[in-house]
Amino acid sequence: MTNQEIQHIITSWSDKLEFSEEESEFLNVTVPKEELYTICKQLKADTNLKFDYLFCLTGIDWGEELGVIYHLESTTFRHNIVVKVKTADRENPMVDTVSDIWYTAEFHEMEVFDFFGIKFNNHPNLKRLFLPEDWEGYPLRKDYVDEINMVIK
Amino acid sequence: MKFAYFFLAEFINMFIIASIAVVLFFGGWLSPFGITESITWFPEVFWFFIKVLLIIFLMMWFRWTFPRLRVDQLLTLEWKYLLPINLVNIVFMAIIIWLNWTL
Amino acid sequence: MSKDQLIKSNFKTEEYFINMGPQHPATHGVLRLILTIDGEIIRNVEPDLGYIHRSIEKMCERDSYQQIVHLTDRMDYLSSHINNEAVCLVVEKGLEIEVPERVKVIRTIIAELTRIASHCLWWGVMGMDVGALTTYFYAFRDREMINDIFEETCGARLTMNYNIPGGLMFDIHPNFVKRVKDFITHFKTKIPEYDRLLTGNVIFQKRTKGIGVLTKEDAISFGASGPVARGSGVSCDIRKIHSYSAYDKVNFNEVLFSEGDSLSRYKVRIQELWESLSIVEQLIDNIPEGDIKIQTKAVIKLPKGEYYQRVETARGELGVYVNSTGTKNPYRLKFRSPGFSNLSVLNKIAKGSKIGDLVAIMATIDIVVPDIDR
Amino acid sequence: MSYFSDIYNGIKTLLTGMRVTGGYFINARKGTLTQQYPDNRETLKMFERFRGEVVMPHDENNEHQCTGCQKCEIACPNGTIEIIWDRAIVEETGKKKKKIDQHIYHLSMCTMCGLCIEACPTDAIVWAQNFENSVYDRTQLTKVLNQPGSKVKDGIED
Repeated sequence: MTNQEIQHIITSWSDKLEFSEEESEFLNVTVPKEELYTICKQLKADTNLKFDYLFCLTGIDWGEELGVIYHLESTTFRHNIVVKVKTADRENPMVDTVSDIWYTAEFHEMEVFDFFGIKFNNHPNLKRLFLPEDWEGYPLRKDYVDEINMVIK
Repeated sequence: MKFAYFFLAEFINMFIIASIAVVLFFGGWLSPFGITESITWFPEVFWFFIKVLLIIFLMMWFRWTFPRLRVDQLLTLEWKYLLPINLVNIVFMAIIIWLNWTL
Repeated sequence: MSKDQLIKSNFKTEEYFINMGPQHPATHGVLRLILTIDGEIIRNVEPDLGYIHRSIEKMCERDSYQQIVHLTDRMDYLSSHINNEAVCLVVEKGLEIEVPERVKVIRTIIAELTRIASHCLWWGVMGMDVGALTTYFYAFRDREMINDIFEETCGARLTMNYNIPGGLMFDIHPNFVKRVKDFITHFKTKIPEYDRLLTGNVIFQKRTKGIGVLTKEDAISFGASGPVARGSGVSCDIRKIHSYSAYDKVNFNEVLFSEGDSLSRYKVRIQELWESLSIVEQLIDNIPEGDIKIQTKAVIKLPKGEYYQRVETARGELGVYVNSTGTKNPYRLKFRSPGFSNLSVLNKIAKGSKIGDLVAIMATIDIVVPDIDR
Repeated sequence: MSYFSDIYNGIKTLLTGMRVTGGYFINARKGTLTQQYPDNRETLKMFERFRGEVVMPHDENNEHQCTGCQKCEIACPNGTIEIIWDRAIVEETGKKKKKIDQHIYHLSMCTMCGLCIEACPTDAIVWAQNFENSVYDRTQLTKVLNQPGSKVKDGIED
């Protein structure tokens, strides 16, 4: 299925979606965070799309906003889509979990929480995965400073 | 060194098991097929140690070649396979003695 | 009252926690597993990670693209060449340069040799995890030959850093072709030996058959890849689906087994040894002449945008996500490592099996902890 | 009867396995790869591309090829190389030219990635095959690569 056809199907679900194909090899769709869960659920359930394989989940710090990027593939049709979600709240960022749609998201979301501090609603076991429980700050954020361990060239 | 003692115990165990097996099933200190029976000065303990070492070698060979069984599978092997063989063996031996068979 | 209820009412069992690791010989590295067990039965497995986290992704944000490559050696150190290749491919994709044919073929040969070396080590460790010590020595004997080939050509045995964006660091050694051919003839006699020693063995079959069953749906949903997913019948070979380097020029089969248990994951890897060997054999005789690198600028700046490259390492799919803002450093770089997703399967498939089987299951998932911790 | 075929198969596979290891036990000498490392120091020869440590070769006039361009220092991912340099007046032309004072190499930080040697335009630094680098004190691993009193070879320009 081509990107236009995928875009055509998804557009009918909501009117708040932004599509872009520039600067990327995949079709990108930016989803408002309130609708993320329903959109993701539909992406997997739709018989023409069947995005059942979440192969990458990336947390990203845009400077102003924090975001999560979901790379999806369908193992039957072999088409891809990239779902992006952004949140402007840096103090207490909240995004819905997708770990009950794709089980692999459970671990990846723990990693994102660990490094970016994005909290995932309804996540079954959200805790620090790599860093110790008492670690302060979220290291992969751009504004993280650690004078002792980080060497800035 | 502490570990060495523990491990030594394991090898001593192997030696003991092999000795018992040799005494009970492999003719102990007697020479196989009586090849040195006529030589009176031949030390019989030689045959005993040869047999014991052969059995230890077999055990080690087996041990380093194969994976280990899980404990419950090991119990299955013992109760369901080795024990029936043992019982058959006892009956077979009884028949041999009853009929006075000799080699 | 049924028999089970009778047993339960008369024998009270108690669940308790034990730690396996971080320094446990069977966890293949510093991985700590918190096990909830009920007698011999595993009720829950919770991995505790981060003992060797080096924050490679953060380091990448300050390094130039040439410097990133050598960091990926340290992720999955058993398929370091393939990791290097992933980063080089993503940079080449961003710069829109096409490497010469010679580079592609050499990269493919070394990547497949890496895969054989990795599977060799896995086979030895797999045997040792279920208790057969001899496999370790046999596998390392064959792996040593590959490592020597690497050492002669690349200068290092594990952390090779042979790829650079735009090509290879230097040409292959004059002895390379002869040594690889020697290895192929040697190794062809050894895989049947592996089969005789371990695969057909009754004890090994008992330890792996029907243990740790991963269904096809779960494998997809957990994002499993590589031999773990292919053992469950999921077709996920990136070399076939999103072909890169010289994989579109060679014939090979994607190995699929549908049982999903430990034995089928084992069989996938043994079959992959044959497939990798055949790929190397097809390519080794006709390495095209040509340049070994395209000269890139000393400071590589990727154009603004997002790039994603997937490669198939010995453990599964490695994805590199690069978000560039047009400067000489990536704005965000994420490695989707195969070990991390494969590890998340562990709780699902180890639940309900005996504690002795956990080691066998972990061995067939083929965990490399630096790959998980990154 | 699967019970008896199990026994038969079990014994058969066990014997095949034991034949493999038994065969190696008898032919133990054939195909041995083991090297008796500390005892074979004299005969041990590393491959020519082996990455042991970075050295700077000097010729018989105590001259090296390093111009002090600092490309290796920039290429190094973890700050292993530090170059202390100076400008000196070349007598023939009367112009100021860069020259190295000390080329410092921290072996303890080196990851043997080879990017500095790749970056060097004049091949001033090369790999040495020496791998026995263990010392009792970490500071001993910081080395000055250029020999005292050495100077750059004539005609080397970057």
